Amino acid sequence: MAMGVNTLAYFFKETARSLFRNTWLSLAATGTITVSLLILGASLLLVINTNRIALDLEQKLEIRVFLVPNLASNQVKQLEKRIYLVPGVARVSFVSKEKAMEDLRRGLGERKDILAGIKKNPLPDAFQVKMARSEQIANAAAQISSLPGVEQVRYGQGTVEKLLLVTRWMRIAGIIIIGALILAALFLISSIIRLSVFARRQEISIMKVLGATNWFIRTPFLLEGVTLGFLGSFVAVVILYFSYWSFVQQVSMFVPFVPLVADQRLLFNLFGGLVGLGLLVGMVGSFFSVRKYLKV
Amino acid sequence: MAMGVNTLAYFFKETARSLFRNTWLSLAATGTITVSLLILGASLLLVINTNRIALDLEQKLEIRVFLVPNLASNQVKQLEKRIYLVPGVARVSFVSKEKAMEDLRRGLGERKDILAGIKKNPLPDAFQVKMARSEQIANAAAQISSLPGVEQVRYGQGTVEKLLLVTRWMRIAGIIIIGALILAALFLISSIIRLSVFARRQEISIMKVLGATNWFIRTPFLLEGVTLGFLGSFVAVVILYFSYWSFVQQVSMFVPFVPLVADQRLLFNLFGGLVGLGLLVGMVGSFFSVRKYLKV
Amino acid sequence: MIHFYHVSKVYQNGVKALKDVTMHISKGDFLFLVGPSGAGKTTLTKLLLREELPTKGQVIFCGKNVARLKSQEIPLLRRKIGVVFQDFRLLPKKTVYENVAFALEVAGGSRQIIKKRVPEALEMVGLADKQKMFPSQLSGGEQQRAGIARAIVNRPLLLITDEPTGNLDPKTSWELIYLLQEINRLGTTVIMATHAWDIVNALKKRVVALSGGQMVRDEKRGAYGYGG
Amino acid sequence: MIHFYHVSKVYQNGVKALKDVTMHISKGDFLFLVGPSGAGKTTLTKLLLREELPTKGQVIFCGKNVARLKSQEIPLLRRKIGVVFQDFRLLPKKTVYENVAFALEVAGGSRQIIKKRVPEALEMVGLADKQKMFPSQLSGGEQQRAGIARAIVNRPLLLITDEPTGNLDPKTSWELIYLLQEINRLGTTVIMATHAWDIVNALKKRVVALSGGQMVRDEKRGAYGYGG
Ligand SMILES: Nc1ncnc2c1ncn2[C@@H]1O[C@H](COP(=O)(O)OP(=O)(O)OP(=O)(O)O)[C@@H](O)[C@H]1O
Ligand SMILES: Nc1ncnc2c1ncn2[C@@H]1O[C@H](COP(=O)(O)OP(=O)(O)OP(=O)(O)O)[C@@H](O)[C@H]1O
Ligand SMILES: [Mg+2]
Ligand SMILES: [Mg+2]
Repeated sequence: MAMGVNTLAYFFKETARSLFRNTWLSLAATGTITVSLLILGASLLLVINTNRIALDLEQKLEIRVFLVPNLASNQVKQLEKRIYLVPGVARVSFVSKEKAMEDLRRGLGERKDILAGIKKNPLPDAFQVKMARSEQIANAAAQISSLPGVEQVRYGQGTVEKLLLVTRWMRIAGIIIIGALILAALFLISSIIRLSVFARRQEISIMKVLGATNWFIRTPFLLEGVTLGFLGSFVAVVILYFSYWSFVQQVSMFVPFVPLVADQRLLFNLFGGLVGLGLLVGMVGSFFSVRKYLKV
Repeated sequence: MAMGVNTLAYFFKETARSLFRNTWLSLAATGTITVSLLILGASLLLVINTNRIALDLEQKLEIRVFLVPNLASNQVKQLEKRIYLVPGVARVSFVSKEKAMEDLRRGLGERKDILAGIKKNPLPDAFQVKMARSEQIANAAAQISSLPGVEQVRYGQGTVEKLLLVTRWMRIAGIIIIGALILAALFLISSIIRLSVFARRQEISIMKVLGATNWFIRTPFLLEGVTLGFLGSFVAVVILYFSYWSFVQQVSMFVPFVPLVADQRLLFNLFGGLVGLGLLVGMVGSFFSVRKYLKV
Repeated sequence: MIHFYHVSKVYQNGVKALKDVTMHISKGDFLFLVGPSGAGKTTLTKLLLREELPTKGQVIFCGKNVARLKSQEIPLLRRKIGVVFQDFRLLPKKTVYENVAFALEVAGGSRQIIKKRVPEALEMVGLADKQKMFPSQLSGGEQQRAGIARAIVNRPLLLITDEPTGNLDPKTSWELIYLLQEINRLGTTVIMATHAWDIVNALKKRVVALSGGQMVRDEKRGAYGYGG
Repeated sequence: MIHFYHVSKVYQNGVKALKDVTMHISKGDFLFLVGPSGAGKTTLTKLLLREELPTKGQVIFCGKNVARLKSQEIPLLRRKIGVVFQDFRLLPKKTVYENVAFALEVAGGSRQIIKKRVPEALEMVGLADKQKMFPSQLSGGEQQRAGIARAIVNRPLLLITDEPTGNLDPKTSWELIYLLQEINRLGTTVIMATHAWDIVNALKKRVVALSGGQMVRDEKRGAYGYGG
């Protein structure tokens, strides 16, 4: 569409006027966008952090590989290399039986007198294996146990499976929740925009009959939608930003061992995405709402 | 207000007509109520279940009370009674040193050979104490440790505090989230209702000038608000009910060790409360929205 | 029945719509309100309906100061007055029948009364065959007649008609005038704000003329005109 | 310039608003459209504006079949036609000035043109002092005149005025008629649907009469009337 300077000026003047003369509509729409995106954003942060905590727990998982007694040191080296080749293994470290006894003693704490009567160290040498992908822990353990020189493999069978099940469930639930919330936000925002256009359908039909093109009528509505979308999502993001940081601070003060996401880059992307979503829904919502009344 | 049968009939006719002739408004309002209450209800269920899981973890906490060696059996009885009197204690059970050795042996599993060289059982007799209120565990432990006949008290110092901090934090966060979500739902629902009344402000002012009393104008709007509130919240509750039960089933199948709330009575109250909230907001929202345009 | 004492009306934006109007209307009067566009005719009727409050002076209706009515008395006042609005003010979501019935429902009319009187009123204005249509489906004159039917259906004490023939052809206009005279003969006071000089001149009824907010003429058996 | 060939219009609810109307209007004509309330006058103008489509027959404007216009041609058609709507159709959120300016903005008029022509048009209809008011703050006649100013401001090829004097006093009505005649003399075709028999009779212009949707009369220098 060819567009003169006059038309462009008209669009901006028109958008500003409409926003101010329909104060109430503007406020309701902005508020709805803010509330919807606040809920969405807060849930996203919740899901991201739950995932982060789950990952943290998973990363504490390890496989303990007990060796056949009296293995030659080159056999041990050989075995270490082979363990590295097992899919999913990230790090392997050797734990001598002396070190293991030490650990056991420390673990028993004040009851370590139990071990007083023992002369010969009955514990075996072992490898401590960290996984890169914790889901593969059971498979890796099975493979490692069949390697030569391995007597036994231990990784908290049972408990680990439980933990992994729970974290996997939480991830799936998180995706479903976020998906549903995005749909909900879209519905709420587009409802309020459609209703605010509906309240002005008469005006649209008058404009139409005076010879205004569809784009001429639509553009101020689109700009209005974009402005409301931006304002609404901006307010949401500012609120989210400050409450999340004060939340992170509170947590780091009172429950410091709970690992929260405080990665500026990630948060920046997240907040940017929310603003983008607000803009987009505002624009697309206005587009389709107006279209409905343009068929005159 | 005295009200004839005619007026009453008018109100119902009027409400039904308005709902059907403003199909679009009715759908948007119902949808908004449904979505808002779905989010609120789902979050309530989430918070309730997190609390339940936290409680479950807390209930697994216990204090182990080690006794001075060679205590007379009446002294042990005496001590048990005194422990019962400590605030917050729910249950006390005696663990003899033989039983303790047995447990230790079982705990060491295949490494129980370590204990082979030990002739005399070095472990003390002990009480295992369950708490009614887990927050009091540290206090109770301190009190118990000062009782005569107690050598030492152990309750997973450190870890337990962490767990309790986290669960307390989650409870506070849950209350804040639910409070915020209730406000959000109120805002969203009342916005959509206000906007749908706004779209009909002209009609209200015409009715006013024709000599309709405020109540005469308002009642159909109130009934409409109640109907929309009921429909919207009913749909929300039905969706919640079925998805929650299928969720509970999935969980009990795949992660059976996670305890979920499946108490029919509690859920009934919860869902009833949601419907009540929908009705109330629909009615109160309509009341105030209409009032704004009644001042003609 | 109606008294205006030194009534002035200044709208919020400073427009002086009425200036020191004093006038009396007795029960059973038939009064033409004439004057150029913007003279204050509609404003005068709005004061009677308490749609607007006078800035100065008193408007008395049936012995009561309209501005001092308690809020629950206002609907009662309005039900005594039938109004044909210049801009019709039909309820867009109601059919013609429902629009007319509404004036009765507001006053708590029984179903039998509604079923009897609404078709009667529609018949009088010639809209019997359009009763199921919505206002947006009517021609300008038909909308105006629907408004007239609504104003007369509950047999008001006072009938205010603001430019009731603006969208009507001469024949229909005269039928309406006969109808208003008939209603007037049965005891209803009628105020008709109009620009239809031919009708005013033919009827030789009382004429009150406004110009620029001032009352410039009040004649018992007058003709159309407002000096200047 | 305008041709109606056997045009019929049946509304969705079955009302037959126009029946087999054939009529030609040349450039520069001044035409009165008369007929009783509900005769189909407004419907006829709606067909020209393509607000409604004919059920049968063709409406030709400037050589083009209005019903067959592509959707991007419709705004161009409408900008060539100035319309005073029977129900005014002013934009409620715009002031009088903005309402009139809108007709120019729609057509992409420059700021200078707007600044020059809008006050001119408001002056012509006598609304210069009300330009900052919103439609809801105007009297009936003032709203009507705002609609007239909007219709003439972009100097259309065709001017359709639907009952333009319904809310105007005789003096203002005649001023408007002189204005329309002046505009007509400058080359604009004028169609005026009206019930003002005195004006029609005095002007002795072309009169087309509709009744019950049928064209019952088309006279070069006619008087008011529609047979029956
Ligand atoms: N709500 C309002 N706010 C501000 N000014 C108003 C309002 N209503 C009317 N006016 C102004 O008051 C004056 C009188 O208006 P009113 O409607 O009473 O005129 P009228 O005699 O009915 O004219 P008409 O014959 O054109 O209907 C006009 O100049 C108008 O602009
Ligand atoms: N949108 C519509 N839907 C259904 N019927 C309609 C619609 N618009 C008009 N009509 C009917 O079509 C007929 C002609 O209407 P039209 O508005 O053309 O009359 P008119 O000649 O302009 O009358 P008036 O002088 O009263 O304005 C009327 O009977 C009316 O009820
Ligand atoms: Mg008026
Ligand atoms: Mg018409």
